[in-house]
Amino acid sequence: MSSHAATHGGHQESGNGHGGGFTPVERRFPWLHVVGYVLSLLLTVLAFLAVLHHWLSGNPLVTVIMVLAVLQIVVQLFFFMHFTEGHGPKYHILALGFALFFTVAFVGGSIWIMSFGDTQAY
Amino acid sequence: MNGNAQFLVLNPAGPVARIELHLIVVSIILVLIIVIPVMLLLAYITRRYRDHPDNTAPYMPEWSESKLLEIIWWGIPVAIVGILGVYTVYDTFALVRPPMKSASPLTVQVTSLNWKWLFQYPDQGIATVNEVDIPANRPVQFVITANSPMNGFWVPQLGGQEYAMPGMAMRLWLEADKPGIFYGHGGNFTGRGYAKMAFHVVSRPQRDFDRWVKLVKQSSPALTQSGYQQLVNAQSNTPTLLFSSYPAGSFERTIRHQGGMYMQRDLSIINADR
Amino acid sequence: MLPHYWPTLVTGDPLIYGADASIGLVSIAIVFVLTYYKKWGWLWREWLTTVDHKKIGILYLIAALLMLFRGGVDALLMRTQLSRPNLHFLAADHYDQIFTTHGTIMILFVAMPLIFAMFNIVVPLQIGARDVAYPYLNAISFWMFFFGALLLNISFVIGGSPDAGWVSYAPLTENQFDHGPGENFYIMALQITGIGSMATGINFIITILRMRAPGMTLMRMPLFTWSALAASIVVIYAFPALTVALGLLLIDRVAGAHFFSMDHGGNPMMYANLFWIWGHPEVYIVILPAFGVLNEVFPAFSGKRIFGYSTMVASFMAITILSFLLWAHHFFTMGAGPGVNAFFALASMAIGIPTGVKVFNWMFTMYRGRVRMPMPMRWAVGFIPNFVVGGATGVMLATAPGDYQYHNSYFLIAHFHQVLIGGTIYGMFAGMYFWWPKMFGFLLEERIGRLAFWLWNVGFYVTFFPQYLLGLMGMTRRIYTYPAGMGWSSLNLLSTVGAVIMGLGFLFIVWNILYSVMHRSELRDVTGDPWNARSLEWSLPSPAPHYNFAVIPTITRRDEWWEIKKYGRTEDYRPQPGEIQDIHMPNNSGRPFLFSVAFFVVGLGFVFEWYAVVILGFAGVLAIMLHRSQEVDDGHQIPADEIRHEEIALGRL
Amino acid sequence: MAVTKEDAWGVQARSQTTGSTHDENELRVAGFWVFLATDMILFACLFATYIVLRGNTDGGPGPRQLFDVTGFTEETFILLTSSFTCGLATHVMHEGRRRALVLWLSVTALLGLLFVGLEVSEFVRDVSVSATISRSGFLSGFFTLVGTHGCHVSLGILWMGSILFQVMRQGITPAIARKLTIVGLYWHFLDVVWVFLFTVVYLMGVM
Ligand code: HEA
Ligand code: HEA
Ligand code: CUA
Ligand SMILES: [Cu+2]
Repeated sequence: MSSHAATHGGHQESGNGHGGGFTPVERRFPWLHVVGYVLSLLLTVLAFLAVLHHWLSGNPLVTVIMVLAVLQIVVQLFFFMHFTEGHGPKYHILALGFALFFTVAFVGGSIWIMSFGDTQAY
Repeated sequence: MNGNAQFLVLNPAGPVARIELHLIVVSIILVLIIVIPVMLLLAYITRRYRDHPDNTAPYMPEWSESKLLEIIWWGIPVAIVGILGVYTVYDTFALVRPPMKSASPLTVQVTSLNWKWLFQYPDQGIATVNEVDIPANRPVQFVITANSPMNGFWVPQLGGQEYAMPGMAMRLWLEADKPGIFYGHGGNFTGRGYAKMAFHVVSRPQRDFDRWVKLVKQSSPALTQSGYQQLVNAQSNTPTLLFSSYPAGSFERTIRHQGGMYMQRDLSIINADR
Repeated sequence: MLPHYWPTLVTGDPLIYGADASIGLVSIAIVFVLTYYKKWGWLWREWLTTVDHKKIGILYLIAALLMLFRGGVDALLMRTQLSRPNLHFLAADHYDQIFTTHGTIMILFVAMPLIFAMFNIVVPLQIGARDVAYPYLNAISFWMFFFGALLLNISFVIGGSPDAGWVSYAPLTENQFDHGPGENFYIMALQITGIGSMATGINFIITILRMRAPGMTLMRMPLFTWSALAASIVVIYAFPALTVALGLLLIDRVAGAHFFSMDHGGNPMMYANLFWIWGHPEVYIVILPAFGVLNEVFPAFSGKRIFGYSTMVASFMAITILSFLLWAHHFFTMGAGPGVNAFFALASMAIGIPTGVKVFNWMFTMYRGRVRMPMPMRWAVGFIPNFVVGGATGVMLATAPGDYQYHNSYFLIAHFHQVLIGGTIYGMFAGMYFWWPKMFGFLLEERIGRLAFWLWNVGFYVTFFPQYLLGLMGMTRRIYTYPAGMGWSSLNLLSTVGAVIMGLGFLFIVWNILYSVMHRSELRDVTGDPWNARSLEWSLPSPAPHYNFAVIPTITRRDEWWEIKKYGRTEDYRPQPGEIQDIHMPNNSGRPFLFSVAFFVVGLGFVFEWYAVVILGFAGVLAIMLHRSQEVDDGHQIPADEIRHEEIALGRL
Repeated sequence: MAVTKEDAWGVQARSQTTGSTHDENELRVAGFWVFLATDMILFACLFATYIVLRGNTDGGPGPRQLFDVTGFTEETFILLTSSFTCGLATHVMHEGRRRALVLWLSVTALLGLLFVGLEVSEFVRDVSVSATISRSGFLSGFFTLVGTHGCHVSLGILWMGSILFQVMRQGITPAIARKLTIVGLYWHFLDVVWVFLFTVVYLMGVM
């Protein structure tokens, strides 16, 4: 799997929204999508196995399946959503980056606040 | 609550309120270090650089950068926030501990009801409404909850407030270091009767407090289970009431029922009091 | 079938009858005037279906001023009730409804539309664009706001207003304690407006990032546009939290779920948490554009560059990000633990640092300049002491243990009025006076304006300084009355007097506008640049033609227009006849209006829990969306000839 | 007024373009990314609420009693596959293959329908053992979080249907290419959300 452009001809144009000026590109086998699909299946199976076969437990398990979930985002973003491609300034990367940061802040912050100092011995 | 004590927050009657007042004073001084120069500078600049023909002040329309100046006004606020931050963090952690380590604390359980305050004394077995009596010079551990919408428990002269929340047992340490009657009020809006949810804290020397407890036990009626339910359901304000006893476990049951069972911390606070 | 709270629809309260009657009369009068002068078609064609950002901006402004009046009347009613101890002017229920609608209206239906008005009027002109990125969506935003506001405002006459504060904390707002339609009105009104606000946020982010004239790099962008970008960023990341908070509360109320209820495993504190994840950023949403206005006004009236442009940009971005990390300072007293309180206290204080940088930069913009004091500058200079004191008391509130003593007291009330009025409202008034000629082609008269300013300014301090003291005396907020003998009476009376002075100030602003409209020929702005200002919008005639720029300029530096003037190149800067080409513009559409009406129907359905009406409304929404999706709308071309004629008529060719 | 080409003011060099240089389609896709960012925050808040309420079962059924491993495994693989076929649809769209596009788009929508169907039947099963939304805080959080995702998917299906209709009528025009790109982004995004749903709600529920 080299660059997306190599596998997909001109079609990276669209990923980032250059849907306009439409001209069909020549046919290629959708390698990138197939690889993405296989990877996503793999990650999912791993997560399932880790939980159902009790490879780990407690916090380590949570950490592992969260990491697997994050990898899934990466797969979707790069193999299906063509996240980094296209012309022009890549403001959408910034937008999603912020969203990710605030997601962590809001979820983490809420959990921290709502635990009411549960772990705080005083 | 005589004339000179009207600025309740500025007239603390206990160590907690005093710590808070100290921080308030520190913060006022620190922000004034900024505010006053800003005001003076503003007055000066708008006067000096007014646009009239015979103004001789320099006019430099292109001058718009100065590293030095900018360092100054990033730097000074950083310093002030730094200093204030240290005080704040220190006091934040200090106030979760009892104000005075030596004396053994008194525990009072506080419940916000619509629209009155119920106080239960687990060690004395008595209960009061809209008045809470405490011994002076002894730390009091208020354990606060609500059997009503979220409220706040606030006695300005003794110390700042803590929310009274359904399903939560919140601990608030207060202490009065002199006898007196202190004004308290609900701190968070709970509906129609909220405006009249005032109560009084009566602080007396320990001996008088003990005598008062004895008196209540002898001469006041008991708060029965149905009486308790009536208080909860009444949806009205009530005058001050005193009870020689209250239904055992009503405080814990209320908290548990409303979600306390999910909070490790609540369970430990409730259990520690038993 | 009548709803179970049918009796509340026909309360015997004279206040409600009065409101009923006056709303009825005003509506009849409007219908009559429109019919008599045959203006219905005009109203529909020119305003209800417009997608022109300039007109939408004006609509926002008018709506905001009307809502300021409504919120102000609420304030005066509250202040009257509080002027003496133990008054019976308003009953507890009424007082509760009034402070709730006052707060809700002032924040969501005054402050928000004011900033959106400024965005719409100014941003496309400042960056050299023909319109916003999505003009159609822009119209939807306005009408969603409008019908949201309408929904909240009719609550007073049908069914009762919400009465649990503008924060609407659970579990007070659960069915258990509050089962009337009032809270539903609140929830649906805010949800509907919220959708509009989110769309505006997206619209302006893309407009600013993608529609700038060639050569206008980010670091050449006028600072008001930067503030609009910053505020829009805060909008899009904050509003979803409100959507969720209100959505879950609605599910609790209508479907009997247990998110925030007292029993069955609900967690009321989570509502407060979600609300403030939105609520704190919200207050920065409404202050950032005010900072932006000042960033335009100070340089313009000091005849000088803005001091420290790049630090201004840096501080905008710092405030944008920090504003998301302080929400818990609204509930220090919830006892989430000293770690939580310490973190959020430090973060809250830290936001004073980038804010302070702005204040100093403004002052050093005036320093070594030539300060003129027409109305916009007056409001801007009035802003500084007011906001600095308000910000300083904000920093005091941020010291968590200090806040244990201030929380929900009048000290807090004084803090936030100082930043909301002294900050947002002053800033927006500055903007209104500043850009008024660009909107309408004439200036607002000075003399009356100055009077209005002084009435506001004096009234402001008289109203709110006593409230700091009342807070320290232990007076809590949201109480409809208080006993004598607390020492609160005289300060409250003083505060009421101040409120009346502010009310007068508002009337003078209205008079100022009416007077200027009547004398518009004397006040006409023929130059297009009445203030000798700096950014691109002043290179256009006042008011700007509907296509904005006949030829999109290429930008070569900051303060482009100022530099052009400095080097005497204004003649070259006009469009040359040969350059003018056809201009592509979006079509008007009635759909945004109808779409929002459909949402209004959904809202009403939820308010009274009439699910048939909800389904009907959603069907309307869906039908309009499908209709839109099948449409091939490429807008229309304005022929070059027509533009040439128009530019000649404007004296620019 | 002679102005040279090198004029610093760019008066001569100024752009001849009109407002529509910014390709309309490109702008819409950019805006949609920003919309996705807001939707992400929406789900973040729902997740936060679910996590906070997760243990509050009020004596009613908890995740272990309720969640059916085969059920959510099926849902997961169906949705992952639909994300893949949606990608294929965009792929063949770029190649201008209308029939293949109609095929893959239909397959995607059908997989989506299957997913929603499974989810609905899961909900029906829960409700039949009186695990309703008003049973406990945990169940309120569960139904709302999973249901909101389900509503998003349903909307996506409707949306794809509308586009399918347009493809069949108009063929692959630039506007339709743009709409497809956007609905594709939406669909992949929902897949991402689901990955977190099955991780945080289901897997952590049964672990
Ligand atoms: C426009 C609206 C606005 C703005 C800009 C602010 C700005 C700030 N606010 Fe305010 N606030 C509100 C609107 C606003 N607030 C509202 C509506 C509420 C109450 C809601 C309710 O409960 O109903 C509230 C409540 C509120 C609370 C909760 C109190 C409580 O409920 O008990 C706190 C606590 O930390 C707080 C802090 C701050 C701080 C630190 C700032 C800072 O951003 C201020 C920064 C500015 C300055 C500091 C001045 C300029 C700086 C300098 C000149 C240089 C440096 C100065 C120093 C280092 C001191 N605010
Ligand atoms: C931008 C926001 C904004 C603005 C501009 C204002 C403006 C004013 N506010 Fe408001 N206020 C809030 C936001 C705002 N407020 C919020 C968020 C709350 C919290 C609500 C809550 O607790 O939930 C609040 C709460 C609040 C309280 C506390 C109530 C309580 O807790 O019990 C008070 C009390 O004095 C008050 C007073 C005022 C006054 C006197 C004005 C003045 O500036 C108003 C000036 C007056 C006018 C503009 C009116 C002009 C009209 C006329 C002159 C017509 C007269 C005609 C007739 C009477 C028929 N406000
Ligand atoms: Cu790359 Cu599809
Ligand atoms: Cu805040």
